[in-house]
Amino acid sequence: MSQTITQTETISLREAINQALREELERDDDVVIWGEDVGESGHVSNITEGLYDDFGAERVRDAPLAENGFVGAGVGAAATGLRPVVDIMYADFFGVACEQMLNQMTKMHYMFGGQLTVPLVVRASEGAGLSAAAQHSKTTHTFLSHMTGSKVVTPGTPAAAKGLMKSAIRSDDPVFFLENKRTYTMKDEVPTDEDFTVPIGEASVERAGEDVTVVATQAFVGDSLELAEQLEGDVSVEVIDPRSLYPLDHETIAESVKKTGRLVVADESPLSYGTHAEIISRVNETAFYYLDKPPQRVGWPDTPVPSAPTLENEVMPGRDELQRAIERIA
Amino acid sequence: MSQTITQTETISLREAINQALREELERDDDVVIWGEDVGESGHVSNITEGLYDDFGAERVRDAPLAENGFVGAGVGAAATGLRPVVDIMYADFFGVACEQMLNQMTKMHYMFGGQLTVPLVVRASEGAGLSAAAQHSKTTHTFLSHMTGSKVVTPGTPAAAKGLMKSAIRSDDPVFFLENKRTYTMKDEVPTDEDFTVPIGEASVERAGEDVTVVATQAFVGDSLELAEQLEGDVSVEVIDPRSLYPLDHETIAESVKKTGRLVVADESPLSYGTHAEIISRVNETAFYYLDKPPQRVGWPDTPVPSAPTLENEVMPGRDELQRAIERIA
Amino acid sequence: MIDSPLETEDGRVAALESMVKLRRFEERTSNLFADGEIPGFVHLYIGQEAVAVGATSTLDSNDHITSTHRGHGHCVAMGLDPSRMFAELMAKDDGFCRGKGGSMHIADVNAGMLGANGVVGSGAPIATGAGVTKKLAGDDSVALAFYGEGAVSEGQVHEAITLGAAWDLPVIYLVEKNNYAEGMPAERIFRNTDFEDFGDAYGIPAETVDGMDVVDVYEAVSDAKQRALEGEGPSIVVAETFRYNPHSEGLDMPLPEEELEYWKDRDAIETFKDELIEQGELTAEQFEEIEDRIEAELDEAVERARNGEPPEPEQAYEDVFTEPAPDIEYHRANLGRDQL
Amino acid sequence: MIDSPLETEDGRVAALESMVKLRRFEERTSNLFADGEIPGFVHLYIGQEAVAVGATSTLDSNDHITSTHRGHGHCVAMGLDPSRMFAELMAKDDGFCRGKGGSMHIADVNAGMLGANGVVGSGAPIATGAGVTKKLAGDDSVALAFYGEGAVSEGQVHEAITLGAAWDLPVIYLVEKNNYAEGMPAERIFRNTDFEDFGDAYGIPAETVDGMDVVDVYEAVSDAKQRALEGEGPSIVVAETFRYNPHSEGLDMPLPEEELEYWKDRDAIETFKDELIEQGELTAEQFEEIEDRIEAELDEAVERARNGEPPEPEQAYEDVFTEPAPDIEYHRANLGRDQL
Ligand SMILES: Cc1ncc(C[n+]2csc(CCOP(=O)(O)OP(=O)(O)O)c2C)c(N)n1
Ligand SMILES: Cc1ncc(C[n+]2csc(CCOP(=O)(O)OP(=O)(O)O)c2C)c(N)n1
Ligand SMILES: [Mg+2]
Ligand SMILES: [Mg+2]
Repeated sequence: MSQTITQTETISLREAINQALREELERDDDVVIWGEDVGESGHVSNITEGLYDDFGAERVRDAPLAENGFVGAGVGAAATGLRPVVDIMYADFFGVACEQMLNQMTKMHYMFGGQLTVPLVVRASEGAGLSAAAQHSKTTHTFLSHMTGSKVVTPGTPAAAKGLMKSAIRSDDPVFFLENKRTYTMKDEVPTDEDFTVPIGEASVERAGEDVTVVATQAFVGDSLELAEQLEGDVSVEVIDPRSLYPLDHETIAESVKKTGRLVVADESPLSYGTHAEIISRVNETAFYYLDKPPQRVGWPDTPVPSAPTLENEVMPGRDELQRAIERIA
Repeated sequence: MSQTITQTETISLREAINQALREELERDDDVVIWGEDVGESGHVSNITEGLYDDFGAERVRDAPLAENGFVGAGVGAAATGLRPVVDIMYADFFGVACEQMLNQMTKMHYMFGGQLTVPLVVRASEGAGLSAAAQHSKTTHTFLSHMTGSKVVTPGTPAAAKGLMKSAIRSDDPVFFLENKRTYTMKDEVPTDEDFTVPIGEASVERAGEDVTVVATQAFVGDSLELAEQLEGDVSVEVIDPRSLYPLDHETIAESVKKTGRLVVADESPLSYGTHAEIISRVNETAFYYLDKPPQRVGWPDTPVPSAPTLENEVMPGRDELQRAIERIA
Repeated sequence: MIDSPLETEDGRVAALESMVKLRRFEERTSNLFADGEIPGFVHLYIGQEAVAVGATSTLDSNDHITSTHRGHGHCVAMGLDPSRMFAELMAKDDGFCRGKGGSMHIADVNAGMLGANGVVGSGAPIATGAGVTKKLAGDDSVALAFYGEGAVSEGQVHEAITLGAAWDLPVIYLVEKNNYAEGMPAERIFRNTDFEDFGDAYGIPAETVDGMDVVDVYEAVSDAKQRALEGEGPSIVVAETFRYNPHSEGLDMPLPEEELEYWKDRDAIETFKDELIEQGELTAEQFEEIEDRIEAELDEAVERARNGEPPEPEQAYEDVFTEPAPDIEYHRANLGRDQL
Repeated sequence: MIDSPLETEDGRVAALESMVKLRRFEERTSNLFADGEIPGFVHLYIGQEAVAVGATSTLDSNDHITSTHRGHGHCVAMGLDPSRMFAELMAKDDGFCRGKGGSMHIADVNAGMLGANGVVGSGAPIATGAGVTKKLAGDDSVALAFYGEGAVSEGQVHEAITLGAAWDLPVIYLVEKNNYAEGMPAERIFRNTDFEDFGDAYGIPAETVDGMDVVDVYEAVSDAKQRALEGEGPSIVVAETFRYNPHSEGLDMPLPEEELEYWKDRDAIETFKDELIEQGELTAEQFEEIEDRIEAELDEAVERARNGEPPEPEQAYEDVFTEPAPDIEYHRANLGRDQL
């Protein structure tokens, strides 16, 4: 983190997002939240806990099951002056809200020649690991990053989550905010200063190293840091969390690869046409002659997500695959 | 093309698809077609011309404007014995049909442990060049190739279009069939044999060369072939049409790069997180030590598609960009 | 599907038995979940038994249903083997989906059960498509889509019914109105909760029935099926019911105590049992025998499932396609590779 | 938006004038398209003028509309500068979207016009969201969504109305029922084409009006607006009308001649003009003057647009974000690079 941090507290990523929402609701009356069960009855992932009680039904609003409708309403509200944060619960439901994301939210500013802005944040939780099967476990951040016309953030730490959510809400551009389910309980130091934000579009070198660059997203950030500690002595691993996938700060990544000559990209997306490939291509374009070994991808091997733990564990990429990938080129 | 071709005729890509549909409707009573205006009143791109008259309203069916509904109906019909070809007109409307593609069509066979098959083809036309702006000009094949659970084909020639459509309809797996608008009028030799098919998952070396491998999709296939002719003498260009993006025949591509040491990928998708990146990553994995120069990407530079010709021409990737990319590394 | 229709004494007793089985199945599921024997998200059907049983009692072996995230009841009512259902819930290889689906995706294609579905509303278009197959086959069968009242606002459900109506398909759209979508009462997310009013809009018959009364449900769905088979197209049936458990197991979203009491007083099983006893179609002893039989059957089913093996990890790579999947094998090999 | 409401003589004449302007605008558009001066897909509004003019005559400067692929009429009726509209159609930098939108995306945010929309149905959720802003602001304004009857089957429209109704929003959902969606007559794709029947289902008022009668449209929309401002939530208005041109210019999908004749006999402009003359609110000479003024204004508008410059190619990279877009510049530089 590049900022000078004065005071911090240790909270979970879930709490970090909740805090960010609360602070922004307080700071700016135009900030509103809606989605299914975000309000009175309580969010299924507790992200909006307490907000309904403190800000009321007009600002923290329960929505009918009508995702394209209420994401579209987010677009219309943003275009006319509000700053909505819309919750589509599981990222897999991207399917039912896709049109308003693909053709409206991310295109309006451009299609209308810059006449209006769409300061809308769409949130969802991503990822496998809960035996929730193919329709409640996907990652969608590669889709969203390929969409054109929006920013896409995927925090790997509580501090990044808080700082990026605040930046996302303050951004005049549409932002997709993707939270990995397995990171919700991750605890770490988070600045308490209400002015703390993390700029969208800056990668963070979470750990310096000399031998291998690991670009890791979401839960892989924690995994990589642990693994790096464990491998210390054998391999010196540099860990980079891009934090935002669009814009993608490839300079920081290229800088690192120029030093290490070796790249592993660890991200939970399906491997084919996944986030990994973009990062590898940027490095091919910016640091090709520095690459000593073939870049390695750690991700989901293109199956839908199965429910049984034996199956899910088999296909879910994790520390073992990451370690093998590092050792393969170290 | 690896098949021995006895007789051919010269037809357009549009006619090739129409022929394939007709032949399969004739061959198999389970084949049905539906979509908006595919029937009585005539398809906006003339793809289904004459089929309603010859096969009737039950097999060539006009649908209400309800894309998720009728793609989902395709899933249900396929799961119970039909082989539907569903037309969503412009690929941009993927947005309104996304849920049934993302979570049903491509997942059912897996989620149900292989109990049933979903022999469904979803067709759409892709691409810019008609001043039709951001909502009628997108490519979606990268999204679809990343989805897991379906095959994705993107023919670059009339022969491939016909042969792949027939294979798609006969496939027991769901297939997305993406036609580039600018290729509809492309004319070329197409085998007349009704048994002619093109296997899904085999790339085609459309032109042999020694110096640079160009992997080109859709309209870029024709562009690349023309350009290769023009550069002959200076640079010897090998042109490969992957034809299917999923499965992706990276062996044929790697084979070629091992010979040339140089790779250009030309595809109309937005560059970030696009099809190019996957092809480059596969080559990194399979032929890294053969690459003499950084692989080059030719694609859409991440803007939405603007309508004015001056703007669209500026951002639309074409022969100039391709030529520059080839010359950069040749 | 039970063998004889609800017009006969046998049919009625069979329906009662089926309802009891649904509930006992779910009680076991609840315990297994609490004990950590079932992973994933689990939504129980307890309270709504009359809907699944009444509706599926109208069906024949060539009919099809689509279901929801709350699908166990529909499965048991369609006659699916409870042991293979428990096996699926418990992530075993003997499960209907061989462990790939879990609670939200149990399917048994041979029984006409086209799957539970984790995306609210997505079953309705699929049932509609099954209706096209049936119409073209002309085989006198119907498709029935179950969905909750929360799904009424989903665009897909609207599209599916529009399609079914425009194409005159033999489909029944069955709304299980338990008045809550997760924690949200229907009144908070709908201005009008008389969902049968959509019938006029779509130009198809719609009827609201007492979803705690298995005969009432049966009759309305029978009528709808009759119309469908006569080529009159689809119908909507709204069944008013209630769920007794939280939205999903383990979730802390309690239902209002008073409302719960109101519905429990009208419990479908208790009411129907009392009615059958009163009418002399069943004795208390016979009912006990039925219960004992079901308990034994289900205990054995749990045991069998519990003793089953989980799927082999490698099976995760199968069934993505009907053919070998080269890209999957490619990535798998890369991930597993120790050296370049 | 015209200045004085249709209850006054001035208002009625202004409405007639506005309708004439819509038609003359589109006639020019048709010619310009035929002459190759307009690229892209172009859907004309000719025939439907009474709907746009009647509806927008109820609106004030803080109200908003969303429009469709067939949006020129809504734009002119909202008072958008025809010259900048032609400029957008002719791909000039002076166009409302500076050439980025074209026919299907003309917008003028200052005039409350939130854009034509190329995806059928997508405007309805957006208008609904504008309704949330209005409700929170409490500024006595409304949002109005125009859409064709073909859009009634789109899931999004259903979702938008459900939302507007549940949240009590000041929104008007206006169906322009011209009876065709591209080549498909409404009867082929809907079982019931009385779309006002959806009002009951959503629990909101719905009314069908003669879309060839500008006063009829005006009154129904006025009533709907009144209700919205009184906090009673949204309404549906169905306006029965017809388009005289093919679905889009250049497309070979002719409408049935007889049907066309029927509607042309009831032409909104002719009828209203005759009525005003008959009632002594207008003379034939005055009408001619109006026409001449409009012709002159539009000729000048075309000329101005024609003489404008196209946008600079580099502008294509602007307006994706409100901030500099590093990835776009990165790819752009790579594509344009001659050497490594
Ligand atoms: C498209 C979609 N949106 C949201 C969810 C999350 N979710 C699962 S069940 C449910 C409530 C469904 O309510 P209802 O349809 O009434 O069924 P019930 O749970 O009452 O049986 C919600 C919001 C989902 N699975 N799919
Ligand atoms: C979601 C979507 N589906 C299909 C289309 C293609 N399309 C454009 S206009 C149109 C017909 C629309 O009919 P209607 O809503 O009645 O409007 P009208 O053209 O009659 O004004 C269709 C099918 C589209 N633009 N968007
Ligand atoms: Mg419910
Ligand atoms: Mg119409």
